[in-house]
Amino acid sequence: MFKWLEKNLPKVVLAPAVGLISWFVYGFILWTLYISFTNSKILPKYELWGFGQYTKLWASRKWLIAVDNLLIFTALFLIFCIVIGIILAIFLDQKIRAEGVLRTIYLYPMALSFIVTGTAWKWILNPTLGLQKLFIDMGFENFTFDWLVNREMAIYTIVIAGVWQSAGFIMALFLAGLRSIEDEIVKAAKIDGANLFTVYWKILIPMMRPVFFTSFVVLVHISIKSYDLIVALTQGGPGISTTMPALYMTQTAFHKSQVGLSAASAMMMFMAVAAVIIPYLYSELRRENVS
Amino acid sequence: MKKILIALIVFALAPNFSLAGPKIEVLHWWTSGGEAAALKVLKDDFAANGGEWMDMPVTGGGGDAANVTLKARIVSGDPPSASQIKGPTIQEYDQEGVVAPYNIDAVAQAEGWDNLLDPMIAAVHKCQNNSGPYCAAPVNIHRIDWLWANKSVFDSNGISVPTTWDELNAAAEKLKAAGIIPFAHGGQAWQDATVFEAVALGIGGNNYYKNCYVKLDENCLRSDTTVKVFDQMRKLQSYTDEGSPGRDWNVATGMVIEGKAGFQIMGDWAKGEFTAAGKTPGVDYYCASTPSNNGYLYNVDSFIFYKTNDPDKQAGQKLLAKLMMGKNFQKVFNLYKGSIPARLDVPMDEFDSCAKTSNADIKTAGAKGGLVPSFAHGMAQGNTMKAALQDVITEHFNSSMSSKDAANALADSVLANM
Amino acid sequence: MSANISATSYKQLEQKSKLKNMLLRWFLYFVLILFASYFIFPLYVMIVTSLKTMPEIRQGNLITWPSQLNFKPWAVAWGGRGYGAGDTFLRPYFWNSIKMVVPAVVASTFIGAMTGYVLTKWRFKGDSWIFLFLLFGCFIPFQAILLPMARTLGVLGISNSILGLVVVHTVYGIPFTTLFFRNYYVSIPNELIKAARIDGAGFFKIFFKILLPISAPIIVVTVIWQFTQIWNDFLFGSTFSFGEAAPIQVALNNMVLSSTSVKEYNVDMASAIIAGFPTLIVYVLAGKYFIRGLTSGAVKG
Amino acid sequence: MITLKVQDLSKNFGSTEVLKKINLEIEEGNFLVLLGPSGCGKSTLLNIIAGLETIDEGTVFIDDYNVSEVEPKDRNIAMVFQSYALYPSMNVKENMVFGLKQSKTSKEKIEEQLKKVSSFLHVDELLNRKPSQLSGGQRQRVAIGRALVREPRIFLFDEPLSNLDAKLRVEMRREIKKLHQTLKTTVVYVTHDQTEAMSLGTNIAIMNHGVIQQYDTPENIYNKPNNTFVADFIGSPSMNLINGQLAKEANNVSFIPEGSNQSGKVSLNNYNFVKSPQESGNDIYFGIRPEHIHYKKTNDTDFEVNLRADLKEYVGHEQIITFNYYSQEILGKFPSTVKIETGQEMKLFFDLSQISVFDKKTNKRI
Repeated sequence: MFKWLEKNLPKVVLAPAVGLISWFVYGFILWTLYISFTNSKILPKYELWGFGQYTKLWASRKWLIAVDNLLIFTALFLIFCIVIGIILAIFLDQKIRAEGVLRTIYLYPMALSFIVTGTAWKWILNPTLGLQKLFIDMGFENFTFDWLVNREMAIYTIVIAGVWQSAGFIMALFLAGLRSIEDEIVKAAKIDGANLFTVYWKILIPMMRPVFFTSFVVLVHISIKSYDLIVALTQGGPGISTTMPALYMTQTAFHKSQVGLSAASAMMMFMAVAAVIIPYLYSELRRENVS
Repeated sequence: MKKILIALIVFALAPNFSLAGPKIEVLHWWTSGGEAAALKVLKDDFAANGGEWMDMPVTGGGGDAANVTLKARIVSGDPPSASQIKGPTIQEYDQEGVVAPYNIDAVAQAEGWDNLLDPMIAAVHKCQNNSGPYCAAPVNIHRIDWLWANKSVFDSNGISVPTTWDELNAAAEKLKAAGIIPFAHGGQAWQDATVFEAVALGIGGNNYYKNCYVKLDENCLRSDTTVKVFDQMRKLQSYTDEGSPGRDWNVATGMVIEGKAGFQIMGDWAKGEFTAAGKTPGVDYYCASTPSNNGYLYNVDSFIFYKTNDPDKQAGQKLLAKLMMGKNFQKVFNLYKGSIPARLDVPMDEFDSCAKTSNADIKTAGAKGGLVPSFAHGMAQGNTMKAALQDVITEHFNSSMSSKDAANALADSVLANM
Repeated sequence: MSANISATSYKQLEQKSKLKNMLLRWFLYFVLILFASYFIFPLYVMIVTSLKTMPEIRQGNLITWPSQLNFKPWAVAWGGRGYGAGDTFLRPYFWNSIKMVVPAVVASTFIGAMTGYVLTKWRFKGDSWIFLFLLFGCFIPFQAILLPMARTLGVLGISNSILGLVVVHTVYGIPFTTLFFRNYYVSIPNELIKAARIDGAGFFKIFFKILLPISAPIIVVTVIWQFTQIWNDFLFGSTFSFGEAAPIQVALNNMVLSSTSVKEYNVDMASAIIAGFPTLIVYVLAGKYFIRGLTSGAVKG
Repeated sequence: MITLKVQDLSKNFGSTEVLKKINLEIEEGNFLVLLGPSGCGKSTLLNIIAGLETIDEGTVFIDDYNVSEVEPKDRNIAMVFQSYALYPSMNVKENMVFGLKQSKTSKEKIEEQLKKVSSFLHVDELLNRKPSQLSGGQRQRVAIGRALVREPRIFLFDEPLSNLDAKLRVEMRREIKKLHQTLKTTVVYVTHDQTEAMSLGTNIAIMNHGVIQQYDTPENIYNKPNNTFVADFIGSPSMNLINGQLAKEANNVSFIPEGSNQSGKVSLNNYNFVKSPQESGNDIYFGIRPEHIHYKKTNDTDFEVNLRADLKEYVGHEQIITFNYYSQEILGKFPSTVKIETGQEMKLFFDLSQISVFDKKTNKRI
């Protein structure tokens, strides 16, 4: 017995984490899967009902809008966070005066929840209260910035606020990545006559692969879960134009008494996430094991 | 390290001590201003009767956040003693078996609630398809179809309170020409729906409203009348300002109070904002019903009482139900809240003119068949159908969707969720 | 690359590069400050608003400095108005949050460190799959699992308790803490472990005496991350706790999102800043160590 | 022609002085080795020559032009790093031509250079591999190749061999030597390894605490160390520095080992003093390398002494013996074929033509 324990101690230590995640993640996914096949309304019911919720889901305009929005949001959110993050990290890496202050400024939004900053953002983006009014008051009479209340553009304001919250963290990741690179590489490039742009673009950024990986994981996770952001800024409006899956899921389950339908939407989310994330995670892990 | 960990766990596990006696845990979202003050009256009453009140406020989204908490509590097998639930949703919870055995029915029978409430209102609070024992208690009756207007704005533009939708449109055009935002509106789904149901009742009439939004008749929903209702919605939308989408309702009310905007269509809780700003009805502002043929959209706030095996909590439920329907609470609470008492025998002399109008109108409406439940506030339909209607209404209001398409979309959405 | 560059051309090169460097630096600072203003703007608006009186907020625009500093909103947000009903203020909830955050951060960090340790230093067949299995937990939208979670907590008898929240936050912290520690420990040479084993140290001794003492950088990163996530959580807090036991974010929400009241934006903003204060302080004070910790391995894939 | 000149160069990092008034000159085609223990400032000096570090005081000239403020890429130099600093995301070919591409060299020229250098260094087969797929020696070749293709005026090497294993190190050392012989390009080479320095350099600058201790040919460094630091640093085992006093009687100058009571007097009459000593009784070090202590007489001037062998270290072709010399430990180095028993006295001969004498106070050669 003791011998067995000694031999398997690492696995035994791993067991609580694996056990907890098995139940709290995978167990719950299975539960959700089951519920998605029932006709649960206001509360979960356990009689099987079939694939009805899925047909209903994909017939729902709101869900289709939510999926579209998620794709738009995730793509823009990823691109902007990473681009801004990289730019800020590179610039901060140039022996900047007051680096500490600037870094803190870029990083602090990560510390605040959107319940806190949502109101401020709502003001800033609102045409009759915020930036637009500010510029008009300053004499720029034709200045318009009404994305928040524009059905077509509102999703982009969510990107603006989302990027605001997360780009600093990506900056931190890249800055850390840059700092952990041997400076001999930079010296070699300098002697080779590469200018700053070339040094970063051709040499350092290609070396940041692991950072891209971490950023991807962090950002996709934020984007899939983005709920507070939407509730604080638009509550899915104007109309239903900024609905996102997490909001849809919450609303259908809790405010619209369609627990079954919500479970179906959750399953679609899980599957989409799995389809995107697992191959990526897997290929990255394999690369790592090979090298 | 380990010792700290253990200490922390023990610390987190430390139980909350409490004494025996009537006990109640109430889930609600009345946390501010008048509502909270009103609720305090109830809490104090409850304490005076030896009870222990465990407050459980969760605000946000007009009860949306509270809904999450409620369901989590029910699923966890430990529902609160009472929560703010109203209309057909009461029946839905009953059908899930979380309300029986109707602990408060005995109180209702002893107090004679059947005689104290309008039969229609009473039925809402009876479980087993509105005809069984009481399982919920009403606290008030809100009227939804109110028009709130800034008197000085109306006066200085030569506008009197409109009695038809055409008059209202004309007034709005006048204000627009004068450079004032005619219609103060918050573009959130529930607010869009609030306006919509007032328009539907006014333009379509009482029977149209009942057919379409109570009975959910498909032909009615696809009818030309619905198209006309959507046309009027489109007009109203053109009277809003560009900052409207996403705006909170009370911000919109503030615009009327400050004279930035002409009028707002909102339930009678808007009065609280006027009162808080020190304004008097008839002097500073108008409160009038939106144009309709003796219509009255009602919305009753009530508390549902869940199944519990704890005798202390059962005692608490009974005590709370009794106090909630008490004459004093019904009066004080509604003075604060802007609504009128659900209980019929509460004297109205302390209420203001708006509440008095409401109290008189509800009787006329009842007699003339215009007393209809609000669907936007979950009185006519359960949450699923409410959402199905709301989604189409808000999408139409915030896009360039044609009225005809909207009417069909409305019918389709209803059918899809039948 | 000719070998004979004349003196004048060296001189020209020198001046050209000096000018170029100067322009580049100006551009650098310009961009950095531009972004800094984008990042600081909302906080500035919040602070300014929290110091204004309500009439001033209604009349002015959002960036003007208050004509007179008004600290009353801060007092109200923290300590209330002094009358009974509907007087939600933050002071009592602060402690609730601490009671929830501290054990959850400690527990999730500890578990993450252990799993990270096993996954890198006691490798076995399929350990990559286990890691993948744990990591996928990052991507669960929490709204989707509230109901089964409620049931689980109910069965365990810890729904509506701080302990329940501690458990929830610990569990959903594990994927992230594991990710951090695993990536850190990967960069620590295996020889260290081998040496310790030859010296007779066992599984736990190696962890506690060898690895943990050199884990400070990654512990800082993990603690900051977890502290922020848990402190800022509203969803679990509002779902699995209530009333006087609620964490500060729920109280803040109750203050800011009250359904019917005259909005006191200055108090709202002051409360928002107060509720965000601990995390803000953590970032300001520990930000340096955060970057250092990340540098020391958290970002290595 | 002087290819590189460093004049009065100083450099501080914060309050620590890393380089103090360094002066150096190197003739075209020479191989300069900067040798010293870690932290002596040799790498900083190299970086300053490369233009990778700024100068606090002083000037750097390349071909008589002041390049102190010139960008590294315009200094006409190439550098090989300790970690090789190959760009991990590029393959060997891309790594090697990167610099040429930056200077907008024509495609034909690039191809030509690449071909020449890669065949010269035998890396033609590796051109499409990534650095991570190369062995240490291969990486080293590529790093050198990257420097070679640019045909610079000066090659800078920053401890290029220290990441290699012993065998490979010797091999690569020889290759670098060959390379220098073939190309005749000026080289500045930083190392902490004296064997490397001795075998490669035409000139060696020994540095310590930011100061050049001696700048000379390898032979002079070995035979005539300027001070005790150099004497001690060069040679393995290091030079024996025996405590004692200087004695002068009439025209005879001699060394009296500490604790010998005049009896062990060693004549210094044949020693080439920097400046003839004037007085007696000064504390001095008598320096003699272990390899200059013989087991049989080779010179008439050899000093004969009987000493007890305390310790024997066998290292293959030779053995290192520790002797007790008036209670001071001194080492001698002998072929392994000589039979020596520990604990026994044996007759030894100090080769007085090879000694160094240092003042104990200043540590300088006298």
